[in-house]
Amino acid sequence: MLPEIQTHLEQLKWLLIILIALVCPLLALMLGGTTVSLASASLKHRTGEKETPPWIDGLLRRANPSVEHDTLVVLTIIASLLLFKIIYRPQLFSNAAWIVLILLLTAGLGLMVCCRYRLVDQRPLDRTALAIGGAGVTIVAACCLALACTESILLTPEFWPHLSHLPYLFLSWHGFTRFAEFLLLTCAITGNALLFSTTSPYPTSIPPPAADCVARRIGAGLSLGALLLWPLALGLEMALIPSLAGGRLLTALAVASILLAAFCTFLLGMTLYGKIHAPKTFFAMIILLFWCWAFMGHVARERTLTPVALAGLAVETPTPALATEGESIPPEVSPSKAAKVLNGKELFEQKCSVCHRFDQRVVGPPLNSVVPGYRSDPETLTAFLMQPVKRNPNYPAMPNLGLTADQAEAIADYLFQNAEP
Amino acid sequence: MNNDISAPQVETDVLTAMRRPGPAWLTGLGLAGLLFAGGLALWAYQIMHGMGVAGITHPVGWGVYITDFVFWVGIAHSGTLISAVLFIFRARFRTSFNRAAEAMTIFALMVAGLFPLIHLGRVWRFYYLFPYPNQRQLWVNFRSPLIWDVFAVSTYFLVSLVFFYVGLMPDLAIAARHRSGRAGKLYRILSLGWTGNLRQWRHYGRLYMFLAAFATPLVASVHSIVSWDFAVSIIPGWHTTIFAPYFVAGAIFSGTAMVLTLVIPMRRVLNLQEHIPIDHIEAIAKILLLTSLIVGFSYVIEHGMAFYGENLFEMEQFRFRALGHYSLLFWIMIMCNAVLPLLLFIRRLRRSLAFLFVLSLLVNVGMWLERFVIVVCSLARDFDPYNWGNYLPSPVECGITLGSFGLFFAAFLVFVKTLPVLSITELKER
Amino acid sequence: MDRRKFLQLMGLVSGTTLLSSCGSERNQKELISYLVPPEDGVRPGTAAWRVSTCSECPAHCGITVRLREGRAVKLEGNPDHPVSQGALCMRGQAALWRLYHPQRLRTPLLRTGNGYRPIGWDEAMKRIAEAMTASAEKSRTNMLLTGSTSGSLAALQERFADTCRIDRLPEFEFFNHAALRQAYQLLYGRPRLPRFGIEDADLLVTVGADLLETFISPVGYAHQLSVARREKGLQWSHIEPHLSLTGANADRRLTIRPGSEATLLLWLLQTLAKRRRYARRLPQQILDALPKISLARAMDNSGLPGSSLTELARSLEKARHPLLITGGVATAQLAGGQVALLGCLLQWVLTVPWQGLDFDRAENFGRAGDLRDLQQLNLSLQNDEVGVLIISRTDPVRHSPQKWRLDENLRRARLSIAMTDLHTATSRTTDLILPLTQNFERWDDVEPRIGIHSLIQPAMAPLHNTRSEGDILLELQQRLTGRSEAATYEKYLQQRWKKLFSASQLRAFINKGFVTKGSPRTTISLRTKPTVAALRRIAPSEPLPAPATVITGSIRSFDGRSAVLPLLGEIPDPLTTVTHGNWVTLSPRLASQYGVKDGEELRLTKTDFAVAQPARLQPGLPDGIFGLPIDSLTSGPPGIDPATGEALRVIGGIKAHPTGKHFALPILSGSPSQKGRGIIPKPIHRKGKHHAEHRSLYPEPAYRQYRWAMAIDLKRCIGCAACVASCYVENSVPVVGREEHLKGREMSWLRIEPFYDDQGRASFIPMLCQHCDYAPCEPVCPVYAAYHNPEGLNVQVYNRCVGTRYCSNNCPYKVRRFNWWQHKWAPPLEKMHNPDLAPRSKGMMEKCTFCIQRIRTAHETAGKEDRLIRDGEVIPACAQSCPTDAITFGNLLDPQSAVARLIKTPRTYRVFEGLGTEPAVYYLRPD
Amino acid sequence: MSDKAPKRPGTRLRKLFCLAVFSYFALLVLATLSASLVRGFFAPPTTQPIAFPHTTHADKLNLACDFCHSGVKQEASAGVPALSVCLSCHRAIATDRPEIEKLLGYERRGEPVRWQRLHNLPDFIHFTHQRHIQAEQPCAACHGAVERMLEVQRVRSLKMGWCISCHRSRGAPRDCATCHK
Repeated sequence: MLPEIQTHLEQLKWLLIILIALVCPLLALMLGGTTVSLASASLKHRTGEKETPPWIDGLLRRANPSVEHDTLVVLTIIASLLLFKIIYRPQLFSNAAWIVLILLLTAGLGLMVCCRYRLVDQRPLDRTALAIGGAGVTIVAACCLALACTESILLTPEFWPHLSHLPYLFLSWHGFTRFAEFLLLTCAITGNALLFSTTSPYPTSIPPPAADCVARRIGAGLSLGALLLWPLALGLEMALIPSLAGGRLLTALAVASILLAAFCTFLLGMTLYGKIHAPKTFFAMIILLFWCWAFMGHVARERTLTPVALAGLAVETPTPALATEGESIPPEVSPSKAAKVLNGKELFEQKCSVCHRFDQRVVGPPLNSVVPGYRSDPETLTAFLMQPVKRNPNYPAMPNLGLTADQAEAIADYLFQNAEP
Repeated sequence: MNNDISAPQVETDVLTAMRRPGPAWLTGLGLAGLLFAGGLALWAYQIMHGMGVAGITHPVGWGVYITDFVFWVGIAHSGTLISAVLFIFRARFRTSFNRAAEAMTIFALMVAGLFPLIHLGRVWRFYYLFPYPNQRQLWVNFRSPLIWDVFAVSTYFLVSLVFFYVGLMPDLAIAARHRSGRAGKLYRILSLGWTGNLRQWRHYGRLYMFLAAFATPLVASVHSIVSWDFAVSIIPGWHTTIFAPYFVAGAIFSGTAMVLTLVIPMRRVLNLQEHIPIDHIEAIAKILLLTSLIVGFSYVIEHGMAFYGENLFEMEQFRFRALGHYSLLFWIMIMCNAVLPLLLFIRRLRRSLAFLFVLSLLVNVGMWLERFVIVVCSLARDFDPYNWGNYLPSPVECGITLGSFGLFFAAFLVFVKTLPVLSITELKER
Repeated sequence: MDRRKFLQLMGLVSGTTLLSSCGSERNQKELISYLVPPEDGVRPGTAAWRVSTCSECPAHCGITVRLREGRAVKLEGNPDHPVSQGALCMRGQAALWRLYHPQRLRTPLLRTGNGYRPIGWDEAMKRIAEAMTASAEKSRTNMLLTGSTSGSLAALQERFADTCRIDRLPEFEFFNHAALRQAYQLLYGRPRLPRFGIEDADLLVTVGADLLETFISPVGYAHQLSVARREKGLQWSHIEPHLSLTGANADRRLTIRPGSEATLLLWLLQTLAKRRRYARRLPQQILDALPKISLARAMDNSGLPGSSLTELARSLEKARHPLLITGGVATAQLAGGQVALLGCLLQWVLTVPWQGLDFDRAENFGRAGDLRDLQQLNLSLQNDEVGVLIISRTDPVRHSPQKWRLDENLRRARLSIAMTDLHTATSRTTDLILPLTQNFERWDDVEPRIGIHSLIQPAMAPLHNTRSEGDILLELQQRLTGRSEAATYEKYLQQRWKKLFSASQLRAFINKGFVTKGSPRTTISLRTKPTVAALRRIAPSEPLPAPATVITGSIRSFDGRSAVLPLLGEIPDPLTTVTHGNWVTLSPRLASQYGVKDGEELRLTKTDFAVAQPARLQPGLPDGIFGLPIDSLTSGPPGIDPATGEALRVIGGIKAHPTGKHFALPILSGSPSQKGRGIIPKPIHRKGKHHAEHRSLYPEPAYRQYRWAMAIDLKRCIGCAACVASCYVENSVPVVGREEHLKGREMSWLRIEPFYDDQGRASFIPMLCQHCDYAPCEPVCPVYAAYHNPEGLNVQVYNRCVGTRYCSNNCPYKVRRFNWWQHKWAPPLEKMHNPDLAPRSKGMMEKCTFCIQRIRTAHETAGKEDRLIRDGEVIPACAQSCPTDAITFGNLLDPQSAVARLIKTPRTYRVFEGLGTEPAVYYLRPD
Repeated sequence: MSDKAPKRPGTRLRKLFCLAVFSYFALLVLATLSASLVRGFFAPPTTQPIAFPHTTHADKLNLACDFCHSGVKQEASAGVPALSVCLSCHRAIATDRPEIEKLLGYERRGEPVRWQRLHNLPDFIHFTHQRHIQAEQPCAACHGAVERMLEVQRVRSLKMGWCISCHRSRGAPRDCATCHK
């Protein structure tokens, strides 16, 4: 891990959150829009050119507002994935797996984009185009599921060492709930797009053309359904979230986003009844839901990936220094610290002075009475320091401080110097 | 067939059956509901205090609950038989019974589905029985017949539900036309926008034929699996290969008997005499006679094989059934299932409604006793004579059994008042 | 004073602290630290063992107590204890139920009207002291009546009696073998019961002595019998008027008419005396004094055919080490004295040459009295001569005839005191009750046989505010005489032990639990003059008129003292399989005469004796006999034999009539006969039709290191159900009570199934989970709760079980038990739970697991030393407690293991082998 | 929802619809809160009778785990140190601190310290530290970096799935009777 990344980790994490919060709505919009347009195109294809009902064309028109920003979306997605990989657990997945995931995602997006270009040109879609579009959508959805499961597996560090042996641990109910939440948000944002991107301003006294009416009804249905299901998904996520990740903050965020969804529904109700027309605020609300969703993921990760929880995981392959606050986690328990300065005095101060004094008894015996006994052969004192054995019954057993040979050597020399003969 | 009745006349007759419920219907529903509530209360009592309140004991680990389960799954088989198998055979008389039989199937399966939960010792761990992916990385034991039951009964329930609903759609549309206001709106929604144009009829025909073909093997498979609950064990009296056909025949037998029990009074109360002619009822009676002969033959086979094979355990088991502690129940079973139905050979009796109604009640009593005798006698006297013991059903068990009958009849009464009891469309075709 | 300080005083530093609370399993929420770290032993999670002695009956078998977290959880026999050699009977195993009994007396109780008021110890002591001093002035004598006492407590009682002017009455036990002791007194001048050398005998003839149930030391005899049968080829014939468990296990059982034992023994003595070899052993006067009796008279008197009599006499002559023991029912009747005398004379003729009798290691009934002493006490009570009467650890009211009305007379004493741990018939009538500390809460020592000192050591701190008898006596002595032997009973014990034992003996005494001190070898000699006088007094006796009733001792409650323990009520009586109730047995033919079936009440009456109990049909019981277990006697024995003081237990001329009342009798056996199914294949295996060689469709089970299996030798099994009690305590199996047994819902994981053939011969088979290779219960369990583990065990995972009960239905052996209820353990019984086992809630199936907790501990110790488990390292609770070593457990894959060798013997078979379940429990045919 | 101009009867329906949506959301908020409550997110952190800092003992003083938890190498339960083990040092060291006062108070009253148990397994489970130490499992594998924790907290789910995964990937026995009593 490059030292620079170590130091600015906090800022990098915030950058990642912002990127995710940005990318997800766009990705959702793309995914939702493509699906709707594919569906309507296939309906059109099915019912033959001539008597396609007008509302299908209306749908087609609405679902592809603008294609230019697709390339921008693809790039930001790749960037956020790379950043995610850098920040979190490079070793959790082998680099190869992560690159494959990125390639798959880009391939999926690419397929979707090229299919949308065909739709924009209003050229009738033949069967292969539909297949490409479908494939694209499924690949992207699969990658999103994989990402959701990654987000979930990140919250259970206890399974990391066993992932290579038992790959099925990667899938988890919590992962699926996160993916379901992403789909709900996609429906919400797509529904919103269909509902509000009308050619004619809404509401108007004159009834809008029939085509828009059907599209608007589908849009309203989609977003209303998504918003109503959203609290269920969050409740489920709170029930399924790994024990380490849960917490009051996370619950507060969940409740906040439920209230937000309630407010959105209220807004939607008002719009449907023609009381207000505020596409911008509605859209902002959906984006806010995305941010809440992404931020919950971040909070959960922060609560879980504390150095305390990450200790002692990879037993066989000692993990390279994990990228957390610059401290390296000791591979095994008996904490034999890197040998500090080979100075007997400092070692004595730091380790022995707690229980021993030279002149009087603290916990252990006074050193002046004990050390002279070893003057004849210093080796036994060093050996004793490394493996203390209880000799004198009326003193508590001396704990084994796990001293290395040279540490014991240094302390022994210091003792010989300072104890009276 | 009396085809002098005009089409609108059929509609009005069937739909008048669905008008505002009379006091008789209300008392019937109240009584059935009361029984069912009593059953639920007793079940809660049993969960609170433990399985000890039931009469089941050490050698006889299963008792009235499993008997009820097999009994209700048996009843459910008539629906599939009449609606699917007879549809494939183009039997004319099917239209008088198929709607009632399918409804009966669904309600019987709902009741049957409860009993595997009621007989569980720790019912609050019922989710261990379903193969959902869990953090314990444990699956269910797919070799256990109890797990096969879970799949078989739920599949059967879904297929019957779909079959019943598909059959119902055209009739709902007709009902929607005749009703106004809120009820009409509800029927219109339920009929999924059925307008009756040619294209819809084409789809409907094809779908109905497919469903009938798909449901037919269910008649044989579901109750064979239920019989394998006993056949895969090594208990004398259970471990016989005849069990699958024996139970399927028994199921159809008790199913058709229950159809008769329900249709005969319904015919008179809702005065649908012209639509359910005596000839059709006679046809059902012939099925009853056929299955009774098969069941009678199975009894003979069972006892014969035991004494022919000279297996010590089997011989004692069947001697005990005939002459032991439960011999009275055994002989009532023989009487009701094999001897009385022979009277159906007499044409006059086959056509007399009173006789058929009484006979159908007796047949169902006989079939309940048959399952009781199989389950309890085999467990009471099996291998080690030290463990021989007897079983006496406890009030809790009887209460829950009556509760199950309550649920079934309550559901059927509600069905009679809310949905057309006969298939109007098919009556018109006739 | 806790154990460590006590031992330090004794100069022996070993053992552990006695802290009671640490990490108790109940509330898992807390980790409770020690104050002082234990050196060894009582650490959370590991078991400690403490040697002690059982005092459920006067045999005093040696035991070791298993401690977990400072609680006694299991008793096991002390492996090298001279009395019991590592085994324990059913009552011994159930002794823990007495320690944790919910109705145990907790404080001293003073009678107020007909109720009791708890009072403090000082007030109780003050009252007793005042009463004793007051009664001295009013010329009333204070008396101390105790049960069989030995060792230091007997010595203290002696000192207490001398210093505090209190008469020490002869000890009262219902089974006091008075006739035998008087016979030995008469013949050899030694009023002691000798130790019978059964393990060296090659022929044993027992007349009425129920060796395996209640005669002197049942566990010891069972062990000696199995050793003699194994190594010396012992032939054993038992002579009795009725059917007892001892009779059922003898090689030959001769049923004689009740009351004809004297003539039979006389005839035997006379025929043997004809042979020169035996005549030499008897002086001529005795030979002449023998009354003459012809074979014909002996035959019609005893009801035995001539051939069996002559055959018995010839076998006695042929045997090199014959041994004849009389006692029990034979000597507890009107002619009991003669039977005892003739039996002992025959013993002298047959046994003395090869030292079959050992008077130096005699049983410790030295100070035992008999019912005549009790009658004397009753008389002195009636004419108000008694001041303070202390009754300790005995129940005279229950065991004295009704007509004496001992309970009313007790009230005439100035102050009657009962010292007991649980209410008895006597304690309900006394003025003051003092609760005694239990066996596992006090220091003491006992002397079961002369020279054998056996230690009683506390396993845990006393549960309630109780005191030991020694402390009570010392405090009384202190209050009365101002001076006491020692401040506390422990100090008294220390002084006495220091005097009695050398340092090394003392160390062995504390660690091994017993010490055998040598005692001078003495030879016994026949005193001819009193013998001749006694022989002359023998009048020819006629057998008792039929129908007669025989009052039998019960293996489940000894003389009724253990009936109060719920576990012993739960375990069925081996012969009748009746639990939780009383009954009278009669033969099926007699029952059809009276027209009674199981459970219908039968009233037996004779002059002033009347008993009404539900009838129980007993195949193998002779026709004219009613068998009455001791617990069924609601009103004490019918009378006493004035000559010997024994309670009459055989009464002739009984009138019986059914009363028409019906009792629901909880009988666990579905049928007494095997119905030809070859569960115990007697010589005629089922009709000879053998199954084809068994071929299985299933794959061969792949066991790698272990395949646990068990071999049960039905020749050795005597049906004493010690294994059943041991299994109950080890696995905390719940006791469910009478109503559940009536419904057939017993919970025992292991049961003894008695089967009778058409001649009424009984044979017993312990039936437990067979841990089959292709277990029928495993494929049918929907949730993998019944599961086959790689070591061949059929494991029952309790918290996975959903309770469909299909496994129990599909098991051909029906050994699986279902928890119908949430079984509640009345406090403090829940302390007895074995923490190595999960508590089972309602709705769970449970069964024998081959003591998987012991297998797991063995795996852990073997894992620590990185080796396989050695043969014999894992002993299930049932195998450990069996007095005759009938059950062997081990690893089938290790050819050297005991179980693998046993399985190769020709007698091996498996129950229901034809079903193809491949069980892991191999039985060895009894013939 | 017909989008025609709202008619009189529609308002009653609309009020009903709002009420339904409002109660639905309120219900779901409660459901989420109760789910978190059940999961113990709102449970107050367990307060130990004495605030024992592992950081100073295990980290600064570098004491090995089995110095206090002596049971871990020999038998099933690791156990907590006896009071005398603490007092062997703290009779002399840092006796002015309030926590040590509490410790000495316990010793004076002769009352054992009742530590709140965090790694709590159900009572039908048999877990031996000894076999896991013998299999060279570091303490941190199941308890996390305890020497870093001022206040000990549980960092592993201790659920069956996790134990099974570890046993599967390390080839340890997965026979039910290994863990189920």
